[in-house]
Amino acid sequence: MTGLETKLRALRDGGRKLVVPYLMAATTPGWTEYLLAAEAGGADAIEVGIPFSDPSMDGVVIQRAGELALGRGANPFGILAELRGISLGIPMLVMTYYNLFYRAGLDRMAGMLAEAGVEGVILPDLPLEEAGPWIEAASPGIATVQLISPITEGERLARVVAASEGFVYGVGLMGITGERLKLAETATGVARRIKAVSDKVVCVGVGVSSPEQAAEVVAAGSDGVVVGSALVRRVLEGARPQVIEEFVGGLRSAVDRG
Amino acid sequence: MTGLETKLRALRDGGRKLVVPYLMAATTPGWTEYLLAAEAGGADAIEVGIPFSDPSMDGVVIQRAGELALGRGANPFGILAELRGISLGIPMLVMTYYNLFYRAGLDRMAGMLAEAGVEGVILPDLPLEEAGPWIEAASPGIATVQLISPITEGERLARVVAASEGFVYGVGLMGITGERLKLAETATGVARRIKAVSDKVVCVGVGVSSPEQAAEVVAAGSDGVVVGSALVRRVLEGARPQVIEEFVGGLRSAVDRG
Amino acid sequence: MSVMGHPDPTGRFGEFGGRFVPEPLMPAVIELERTFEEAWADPAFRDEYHRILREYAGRPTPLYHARRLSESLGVDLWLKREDLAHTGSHKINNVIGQALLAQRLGKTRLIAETGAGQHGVATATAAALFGLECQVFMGEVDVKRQALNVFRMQLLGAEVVPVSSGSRTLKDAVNEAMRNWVSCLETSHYCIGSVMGPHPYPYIVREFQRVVGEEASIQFEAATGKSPEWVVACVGGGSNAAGTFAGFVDSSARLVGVEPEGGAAIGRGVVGVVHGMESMFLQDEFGQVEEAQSISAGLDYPGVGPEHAHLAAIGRASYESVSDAEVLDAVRILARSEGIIPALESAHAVAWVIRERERFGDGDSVLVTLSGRGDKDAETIANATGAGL
Amino acid sequence: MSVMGHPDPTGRFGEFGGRFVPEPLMPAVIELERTFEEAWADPAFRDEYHRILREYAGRPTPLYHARRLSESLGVDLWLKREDLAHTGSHKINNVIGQALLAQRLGKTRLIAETGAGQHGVATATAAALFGLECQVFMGEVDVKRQALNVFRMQLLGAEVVPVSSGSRTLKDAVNEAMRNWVSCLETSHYCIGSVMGPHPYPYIVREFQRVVGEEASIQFEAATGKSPEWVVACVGGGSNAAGTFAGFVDSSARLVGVEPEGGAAIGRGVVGVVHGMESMFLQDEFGQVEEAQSISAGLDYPGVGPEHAHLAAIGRASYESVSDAEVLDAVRILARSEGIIPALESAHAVAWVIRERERFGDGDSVLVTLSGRGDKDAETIANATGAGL
Ligand SMILES: Cc1ncc(COP(=O)(O)O)c(C=O)c1O
Ligand SMILES: Cc1ncc(COP(=O)(O)O)c(C=O)c1O
Repeated sequence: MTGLETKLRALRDGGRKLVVPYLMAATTPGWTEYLLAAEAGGADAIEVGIPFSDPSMDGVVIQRAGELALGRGANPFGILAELRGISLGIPMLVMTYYNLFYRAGLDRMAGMLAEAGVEGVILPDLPLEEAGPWIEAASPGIATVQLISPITEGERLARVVAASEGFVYGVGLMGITGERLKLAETATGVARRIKAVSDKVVCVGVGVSSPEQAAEVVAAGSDGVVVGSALVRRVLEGARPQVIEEFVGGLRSAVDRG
Repeated sequence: MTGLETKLRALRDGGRKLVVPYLMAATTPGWTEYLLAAEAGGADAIEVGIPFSDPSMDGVVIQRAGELALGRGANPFGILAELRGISLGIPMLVMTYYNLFYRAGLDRMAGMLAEAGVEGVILPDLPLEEAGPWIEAASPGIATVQLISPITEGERLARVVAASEGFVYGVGLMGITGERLKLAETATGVARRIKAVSDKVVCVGVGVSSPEQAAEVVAAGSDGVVVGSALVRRVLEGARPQVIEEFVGGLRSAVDRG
Repeated sequence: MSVMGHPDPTGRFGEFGGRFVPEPLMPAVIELERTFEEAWADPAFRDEYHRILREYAGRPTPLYHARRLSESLGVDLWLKREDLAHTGSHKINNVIGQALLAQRLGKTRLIAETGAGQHGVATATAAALFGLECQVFMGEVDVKRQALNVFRMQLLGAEVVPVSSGSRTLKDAVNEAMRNWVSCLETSHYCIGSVMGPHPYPYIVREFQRVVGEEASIQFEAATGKSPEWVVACVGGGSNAAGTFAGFVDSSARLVGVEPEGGAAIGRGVVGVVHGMESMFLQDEFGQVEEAQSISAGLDYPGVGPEHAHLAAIGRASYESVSDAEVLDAVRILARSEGIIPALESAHAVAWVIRERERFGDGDSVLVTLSGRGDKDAETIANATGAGL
Repeated sequence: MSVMGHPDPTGRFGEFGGRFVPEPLMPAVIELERTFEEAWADPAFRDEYHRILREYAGRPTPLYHARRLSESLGVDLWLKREDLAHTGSHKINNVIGQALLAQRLGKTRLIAETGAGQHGVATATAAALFGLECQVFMGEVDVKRQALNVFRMQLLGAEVVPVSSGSRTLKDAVNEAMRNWVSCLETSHYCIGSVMGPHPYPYIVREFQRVVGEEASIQFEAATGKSPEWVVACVGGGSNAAGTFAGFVDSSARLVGVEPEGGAAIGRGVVGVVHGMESMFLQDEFGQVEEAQSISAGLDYPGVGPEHAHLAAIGRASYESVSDAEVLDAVRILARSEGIIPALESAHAVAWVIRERERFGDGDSVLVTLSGRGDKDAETIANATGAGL
């Protein structure tokens, strides 16, 4: 069991619903303030996006944030160096695409992530079948979170869930990141299906954008939610860290109310 | 022997070199004045062009004159009516394309030409092989002039020359109507070759544009010259009849000097 | 003389045809006639012609059973796919033949008229293939509406000469080509693009296009075991129709040529003599040739090949017409139901089948020659449908 | 595993390939793999596929001996004429196969990415032919430079979606197509246009393009009694090259893939994982994918199919590159000497042969796959050569 899993299980087992905000790195000079703000708002862990040139699973908001960051000259090493410089009381995960790790070298990247205090990674384009070399380089220091989609089923569902480290990421809908006016039906089903095969911590993300939607997801049995585009959009609109803190706070109280 | 041939032979046999100007009909309201002017300048016969939509053997000058005439609403019947109204002391020929005759009906056209006092026709797109029906309709009142080109040879040369009525039209060059700076070599050869097989009257046209060129052609053995574009260009440039008379006069003296 | 056999010694199909050329051109057309007769009787020449069509031009072109369109129309429809021939239309068949003749005649230069530009492109292509010079005459109006083809001709090394006389379309390009030809007979072959002009052209071009109908007839028989009841092709000058009909004239098929409403030389024309041939032409009461009006540059011609006038006169083929609007509809329908964008010219034949679909008997098969592809027409179609490009 | 045989169970050709797709797509690619394996082993499927290629798409395409160009280059040059295939390139072979798969999968909609628009046109065509809906993703830059193809797709009933993210060319169109696909897996098949993407696509597309090489090999042998010493094809994603090479990989022919200088994924790229595959990509030191720069939209891609990375790694094929200027020269040279206007993509292969002509041994034959025709590129060529259009 990775350190990340231990921490999140403890929270979950203590009855707490998990709020996991996603923020794109390097969108503004003081972007790390957003991480601190998210923590202050009541986040239980935080996902930091490292921008990639070809974010094929992201919607326009996160695409645009990534382009902004890249346009500002961001690179993975610089971002990790900045993460090393801040001190958060909650676990940090990195979310990005596999090529950045591949290019850096897997062992080297694992080392750099660990040094930066990152405890887990989410690589949407690295399915379990291809994850072997990376997991070998990352374990056990860094948890590799697996995704379960609304149509992952049967033997495969059990296998991927079993392999997931840190927590299990339930993808809320068949689609890419981005806010939706209404929660997809699939977002409530996916957690239930994961729960049926495992007692791992489950967080549902993609298409979870508002406190109401977050509450709905946990009410349906998920241990927590991942919220990204709703936050990133605010950052793109020039929101101060305070706004992020308040929005995360809103998620916090919504899931706490249950 | 047609009437036209009798007249031209008489002139030729009297030692006169023939000057045959070509003028496009209906280019201006008073266009028949140009015919009278040509006569006054010393023409021995005159060719009147009836405009056709697709003058495939004509250069730009005569094309443009034809378009001008058609644009003014000219039609073959109207033109022939106007010709009937003028009195020239020299023979008139009509030069045009066969479709206008075909469309009018051959007998009807022959009758209208005769009524208008036209004694001969030149139809460049009606070769001897196809001329039978027309000649039948036109003979003997109207002479059908045949063309001989620089490359008409042997048996064909003899046959076409023999069939030509009125006179034999020697085409001065391999090409379409239009002024040339220099007389083509072929213009001097063609008359000689026709003379070698017949004693018919020979006039050379196409590419004969100036008094000097006219003189060269008759010096080489032709009985006369046909000059078109050089005159029509002057008409298009707005020349008064006087100018046409003078230009024809110039041709007259040039061929007379020999 | 059998129907669609050899023309008579004066170059006539029944009453139509002949050789109305100025005396300076006479030796050239006589020489061409003799050379063609010899060549066409020479197995080596035919072999070479068919070899090039096969290895270079992509023959045989498929005969395609248009199942989805058949179903939606309730007509058993087959398409002879000249759109797949090299350069994009049947025009290549004729120019390969004529370029071989030019070579045999010792000529070093091809001249051609073009409307849609397909014949110009084909001629420029054959010129490049045989290492000949090439000059293409094209009405100014057509130069504008077929810009893609103008560029293709230039890229192929041909000179495109815009013609600004008359209606500035195909008929004037013919005039200009003839004017040019007479001045360079020694070096140049005039490569006429359809079954028109003075004898022997209508005959030569039909023979070089005969491959379309002969292939189609064999292919249809192989696929169905029978002959089609209807054979349909668009008619500009009429070469794709003549080539197609030649393969079926001895069968019981009903032959239908489709003209554009604004250029229906058989439908609305009268007999005359223009461009060297006695045939049907749109003309006024005085014999002045009228301008055709068609959305397709390749059918924008006021005359028709003499053999078609003859087939119409003896009732062996019928000639019908369709409107520009029907043609545009046909383009869209064929594109959407079969994934084939036809040339506007070819779409005339399809449009007629669509309009007349009630007319075909149960079990009748309709074979349509799709003379070319529509890439060249994208801009015209876009403008006509308000799509812009 | 024989060279160019079946990929290994992880979808790898040697070290390259694999299946790097997000979990939501995993069931779809697994289902596609299974369906393809079944279909490809099913004679009825293969018959249907080959029947459509024959009756509809114009196969076999000719193998043409380019005599005049051979003579002027001093190289015995043969061209496999994919430019004569329906829609104007080899892309039709693949989409016909994939549309049949989509049908077998019960899908009612095709989505596709496109660069030059040839794959988009081919997909729109297959969609029309099979009565499927169709949406094509195309970079904004390409929408502009391939306007003719955009119009063709629309006329065929497809929706063209301009992609404004990233470099606004092919790679971004791929991203957008994948984004779309994940949201409509149930109804839609993603019809990838080259030997790229996650397993089984590189394998499927190569198999559907194998017909190019197999035909060419039989045709060359029939014409000459031997095998060519050199086999050359342009490489974007690499489908025409893969299909061609598949027909010759077991012969002694030297296989050459030609990339654009500004998009030489094998020549200047490094190994990475993008678009679902482990292969070679142009990328910076951090792993950000770089924009390719090529005059030809169809080769303007910073990656390459994994099997090519493998063929390069084991030395069975070599990959070379040519400049835009060399490509434009090659277009002109081929047009003027053979009457064939190649696609800018295809002209890369010709350009390499022209540049390297001294390198071929006496008596060597060079077979080049001419993957497509150049009509779509008229405007680009005109602008590049200052001719205007
Ligand atoms: C595709 C196509 N079809 C038909 C025609 C008309 O010619 P014809 O009637 O001689 O076949 C043309 C002429 O340009 C053409 O390009
Ligand atoms: C004519 C042509 N050739 C080649 C290519 C490149 O694709 P591939 O390398 O997959 O053959 C394209 C792509 O659009 C194309 O249109």
